[in-house]
Amino acid sequence: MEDIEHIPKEIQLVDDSGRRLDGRALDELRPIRIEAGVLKRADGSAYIEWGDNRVLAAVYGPREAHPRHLQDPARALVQCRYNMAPFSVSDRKRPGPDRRSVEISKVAGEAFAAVVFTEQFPRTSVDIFIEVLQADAGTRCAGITAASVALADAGVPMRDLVASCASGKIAGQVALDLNKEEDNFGDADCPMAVVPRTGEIVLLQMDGHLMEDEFDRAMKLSMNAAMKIYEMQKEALRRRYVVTDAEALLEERGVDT
Amino acid sequence: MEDIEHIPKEIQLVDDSGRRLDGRALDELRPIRIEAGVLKRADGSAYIEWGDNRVLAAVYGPREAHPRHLQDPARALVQCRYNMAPFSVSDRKRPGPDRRSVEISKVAGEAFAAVVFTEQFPRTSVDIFIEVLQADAGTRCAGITAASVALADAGVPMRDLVASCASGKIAGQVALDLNKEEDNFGDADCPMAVVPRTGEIVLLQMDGHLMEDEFDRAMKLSMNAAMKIYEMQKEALRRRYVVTDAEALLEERGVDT
Amino acid sequence: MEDIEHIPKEIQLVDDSGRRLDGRALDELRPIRIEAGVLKRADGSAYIEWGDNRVLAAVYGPREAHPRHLQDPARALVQCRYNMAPFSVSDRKRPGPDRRSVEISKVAGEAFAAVVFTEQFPRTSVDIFIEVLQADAGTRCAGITAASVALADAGVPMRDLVASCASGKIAGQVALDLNKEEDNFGDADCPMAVVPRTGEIVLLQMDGHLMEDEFDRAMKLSMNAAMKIYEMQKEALRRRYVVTDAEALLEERGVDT
Amino acid sequence: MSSEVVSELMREHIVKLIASGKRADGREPEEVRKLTIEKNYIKTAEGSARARLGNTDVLVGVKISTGEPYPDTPNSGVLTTSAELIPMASPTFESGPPRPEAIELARVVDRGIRETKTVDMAKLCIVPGEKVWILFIDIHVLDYDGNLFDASSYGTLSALSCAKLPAKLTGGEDQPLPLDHWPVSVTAAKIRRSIVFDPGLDEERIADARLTVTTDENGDIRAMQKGLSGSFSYDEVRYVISTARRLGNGIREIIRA
Amino acid sequence: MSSEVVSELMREHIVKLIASGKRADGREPEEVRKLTIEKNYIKTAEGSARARLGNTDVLVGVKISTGEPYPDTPNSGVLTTSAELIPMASPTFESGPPRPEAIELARVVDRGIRETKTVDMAKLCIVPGEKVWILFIDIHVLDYDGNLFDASSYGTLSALSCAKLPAKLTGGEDQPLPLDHWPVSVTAAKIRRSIVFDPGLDEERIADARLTVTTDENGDIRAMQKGLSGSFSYDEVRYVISTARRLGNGIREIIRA
Amino acid sequence: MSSEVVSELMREHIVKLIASGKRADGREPEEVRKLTIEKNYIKTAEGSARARLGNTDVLVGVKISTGEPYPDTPNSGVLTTSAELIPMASPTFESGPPRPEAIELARVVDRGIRETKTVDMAKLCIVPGEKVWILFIDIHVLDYDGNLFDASSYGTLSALSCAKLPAKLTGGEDQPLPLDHWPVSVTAAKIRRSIVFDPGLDEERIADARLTVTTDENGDIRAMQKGLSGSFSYDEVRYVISTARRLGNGIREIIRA
Repeated sequence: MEDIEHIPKEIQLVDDSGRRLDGRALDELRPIRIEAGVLKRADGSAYIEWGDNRVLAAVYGPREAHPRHLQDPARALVQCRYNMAPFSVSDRKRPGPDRRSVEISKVAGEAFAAVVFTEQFPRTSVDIFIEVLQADAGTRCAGITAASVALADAGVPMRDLVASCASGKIAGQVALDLNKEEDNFGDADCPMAVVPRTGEIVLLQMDGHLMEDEFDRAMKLSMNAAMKIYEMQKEALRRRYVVTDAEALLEERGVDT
Repeated sequence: MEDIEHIPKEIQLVDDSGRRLDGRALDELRPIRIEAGVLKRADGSAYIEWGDNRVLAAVYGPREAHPRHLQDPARALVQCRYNMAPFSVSDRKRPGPDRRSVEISKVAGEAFAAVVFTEQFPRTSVDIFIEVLQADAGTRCAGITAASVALADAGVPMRDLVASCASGKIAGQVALDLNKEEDNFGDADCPMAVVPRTGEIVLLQMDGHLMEDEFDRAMKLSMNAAMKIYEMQKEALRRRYVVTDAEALLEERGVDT
Repeated sequence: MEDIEHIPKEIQLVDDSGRRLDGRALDELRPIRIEAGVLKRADGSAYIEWGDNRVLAAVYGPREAHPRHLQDPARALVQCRYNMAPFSVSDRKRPGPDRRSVEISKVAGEAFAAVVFTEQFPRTSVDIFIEVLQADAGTRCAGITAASVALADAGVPMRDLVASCASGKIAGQVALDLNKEEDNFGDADCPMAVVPRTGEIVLLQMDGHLMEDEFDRAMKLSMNAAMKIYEMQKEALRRRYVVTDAEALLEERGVDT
Repeated sequence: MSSEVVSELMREHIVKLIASGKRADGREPEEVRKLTIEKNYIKTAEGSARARLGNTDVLVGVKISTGEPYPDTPNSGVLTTSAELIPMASPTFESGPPRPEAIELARVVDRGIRETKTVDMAKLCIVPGEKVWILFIDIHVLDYDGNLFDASSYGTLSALSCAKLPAKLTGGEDQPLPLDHWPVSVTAAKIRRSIVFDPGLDEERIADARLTVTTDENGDIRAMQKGLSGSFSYDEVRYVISTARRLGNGIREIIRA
Repeated sequence: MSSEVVSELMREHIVKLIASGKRADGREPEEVRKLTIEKNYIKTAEGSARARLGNTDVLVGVKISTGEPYPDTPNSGVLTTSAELIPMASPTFESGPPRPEAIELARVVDRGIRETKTVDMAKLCIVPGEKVWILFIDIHVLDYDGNLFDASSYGTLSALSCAKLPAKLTGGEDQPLPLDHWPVSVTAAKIRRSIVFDPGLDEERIADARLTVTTDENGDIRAMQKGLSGSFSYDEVRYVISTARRLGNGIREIIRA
Repeated sequence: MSSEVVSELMREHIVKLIASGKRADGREPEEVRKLTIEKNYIKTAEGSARARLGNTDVLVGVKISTGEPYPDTPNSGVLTTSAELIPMASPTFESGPPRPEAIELARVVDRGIRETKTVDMAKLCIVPGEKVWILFIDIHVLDYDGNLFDASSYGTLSALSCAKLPAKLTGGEDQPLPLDHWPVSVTAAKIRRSIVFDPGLDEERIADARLTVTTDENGDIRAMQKGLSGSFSYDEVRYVISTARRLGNGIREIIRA
């Protein structure tokens, strides 16, 4: 409350040379780093740093769904819980799900249900947990991107990974991957998630104000970015397996890893 | 809060000629209109306008009671949920049951359990929903009256309908069917519900201050009114069946209804 | 809030002759009175007055544990619910468990699980209820002491009773059984519960500041006190059985008890 | 209550007895159980009473503080009544948020106090619109052997009758709470065609209908509540009212003593 | 929804029909059901509308009061949107706190109003930082026959369009709510490879994916939400957008009428 | 925890090993796992640390704001500690309100900070009775491999040791939090007749009793908590205390580093 007066009335989000406040071009992603297999207890896990976002994802399952009356005799349930740590935002968030988290959990879970071979595991649930440790806009995309790697790390059979990214509009221009300041003072935000191999859109949300051609440009930016993110996801999984293989090799030879 | 000062200290609820603020005589009901079969999804439904009260009632069942441990192997459960829409009162009501609604739901459910042939449907529940859309005192009586029609519309076997009405005391005089202003500034209110054919009282509540002869007069007013309401209930059901029959007839002949 | 200013900055909790504000010596318990079998519905019960604490304890079971999925096929669950009545403290406490009550319930339940022969009653639960009616510090020790008598009164097979007492530090000196004022202005509090016959410690908590020799002295005070309390517990049970026998005798002879 | 099985034989036995004008515990149909009142039972409450009606045992505490009035009643004190059916009191009571039974109990007791103007709420105003006395009535049921409505009502009136407005919050001397009326409730249970008063637990369990009538020292009716899924004829209601008035006089003497 | 079984035959029938460009109720794929709007349906609300889309029946009330603004938007009014899927409306709706479906519904409708700047929130400021208009939008679903998103959105816009800022809270005359835009949502369902608009209940139940697109009077995109566990291709998204814009124009006329 | 089955063989294996002075992971009985602390892990928190104790992984954030003091401590800052056992961290953790395990964890960590006067709460007063510093400590358990008490305690102390009072709320420079003590907890598990320190998950699951002892830099005892349904002899308690003091010194160095 005390620093309200410091909020500038107008922020020049894009300078005359087309650079954004953090120096990025309009079609430039923030730096992304993904690591697979970071937790011991979970069946699969991944950690992502995406700009100033820090997000952990973990997967348990397929495991027996309970309570029992939720079990689907024809397929696995894919359940997602998106959660923000109380200290992940500037004003402490009360623990437990708020309405925003409930909605994101729902649409993210539906996105993953589109790629998991659920028919192979009737009566089970695949439980996906996304924990936002530090937030800077774009946490749902970061979380979905990480959770997708965690699903692969858990060995859950899927048609493909899911890659997620947002584009929006700032200072009247379409831009990729808004950070917090841009999200607060921008005109529109449009997160999406895609199955990279087929281009199928499994998550799509938008609010703000976009003309049709702006929407087209935003989607193109997001699609291109998703392909880059897909490569990072696969790279993270490759590193994970290489490490694991090397460890297995050393262990076999009695070397303490 | 702002209009507290406008609350008159003294309201003359009954004028010298025995007329009330809305022009009614002491033994006069507000205008009542009942319509049966107003919802598509519910097994039975009814809508009632009773003065400025607008109340919907719906019935589902007999259907399997769940959770299972609530099932009664000897009879059907009769469960009632009385609820006020947030916009039905002058100060917005928070969604969800408050203590008043819980109590009304309980006594209304007990009133209906007195007439439904519950032994015919063991392990099931008959679920009655009363939604107050616009409130002006007397909503429980209006709701019970409508729900009774909805039960009949659903084809739930009953000994009889239940008709409900309140009487009270205003300006020292016993009066039928208090409206909101009379309820706020009156001396007593006594809602009841009755099985018209037998005169059995299945709901009775009272608060305020009544001498024994005043109570007798109030009950007499309510009993008489209940008989009139009973006729309106039956009339609404008759209209419903006539309409349904006519529609069935037209449909049979291929006419789009 | 209004009487904050009346809180003395410094209270002399122990006078020069080693007497405390209520006249007790440092190693002196408050007066304790225990009565067994005080409730009709519960399988076992006890009432304790311990200084200005007034606590009721009741036991139900072993009875079928529910919900079923909580049942342990190898042993009985021992569940304890410690609760403070809203009027038991100076500022009214909202009904329902707060975090403090949840923790005390947990550690008290674990203490009783150490003495009950749980293997004899698989799939059941032994439910212990402690209700603090009037609180003056030391309610958990009073409650555990009473609940132990209630368990015996219920005929639950146990290795021994559990006796409980606290010691702490006030005005730099180790003291037995702190009352509310001493607890508020003291330096440390250390409640414990013990199996008198074996000296096993089944509950131990501490907060504040104690040097190791102070802790030793505090434990010695508590251990000695627990032995006295144990005698009072057994005495209460003896009185209970005597009364019961006498009543049974009189009843047999047709005398109205 | 339904979860607890009373054997069919027991049920038949009680019904047969009652039909012949007798009761299982030897009472006459219009005979209430022994009432014992202990006022000022709890030091930490501004008013309190333990009421034992036969083996039904209820502890009522009144906590009094100061605070802001409700905006729509700026010249009135605030009164809140809660009832907890703690699991100590009966194997059928469970922990958790209050169920409809507890809510109905609290509301019926509350109306018996509030609508009867037992406490003159206008006298509980300290500074209009700013500071008023706030009363919390907490009904703590310790042992449940039937007829909680009456036991709770007696405990509440007794606790109010000895409550003090604490001087420490406003200066001056402690003042007794201004009581203007002595409303006393009497509850009847209808079992098949018979009516008994102050039903015990076994009677309550098999009762078809229940009627609680609260009358004041002038014999006027102040509150009524019908419950359970049976019905009363109008003549039965009148019989219950006149009997309640007569029995109420005796009970009022015990409470005022 | 999954708990309610649509027979496999029914499913196949609908799929086959839709694949051949037909629908079970005779509509064309791009044909929406009949929309009926009744504005000012509820007297106790400052704005209200009952929207019937086919047999889907939604009542929306807008309650308006004054209060403090949020600290981070001291010059803006406050808008809160809630949706209740009351059990009256469908056998699959249950009482209790809002489920993810209800939360998603409320949030999508809310974004369709808030992010489109439909209501000029700056004009709802009375005294900056101190007193602003507070709007509660409550969506009360009465009868559920598919496509709640659109029915609720139409009801909400209609209720806002007739809402009045009540003069009694600020003096002067009642003022209409300042509406700057007329955003209209249109929802498409994808069933296997076909897309239909304004899905009915049976269609919704078997749909693979859902896409809601909100466009304004200029044809600009204002909000989107994809749901369910299927996917859309980019071309399908573009097709839905342009169809939503076209259909939206017709619906907007009905709402503005 | 009980829901997760450790095979009987595993149990016997561990018990046998421990009885012979060995542990499944090769540690000595008095050997703690490797502790790694990363301070300032989270930008959005005023203080934070990730503590890894073997594979147990805990992230603690400290959020600091200003607000009103509690009325009974007008000259003190406010400290609140919460712990979330998020389902990411273990298959046995579930979403929902905190269970007794999480509440006990938060309260034991809280006492270890509060009662030891680790943070000088008097220095957190800005304007007596009006404005003080408010600290929220949130313990976020990421990976659960046993001994959460110690890992959480180390994470909390580390997060506090690097926390800054943010100047933006009061002007001036960011100030480090005034820490007066460095209390370190050490937890022992008793398995049959043996005692091991820093129990891993498999040890914790089969442990009979648990004892956590917090000592400060002077070797004084600051907090204790016994848990689980077994018991300790007095000699065992003394042994745990002295070992905790010795092990605590090494851990304190890592945290202060």
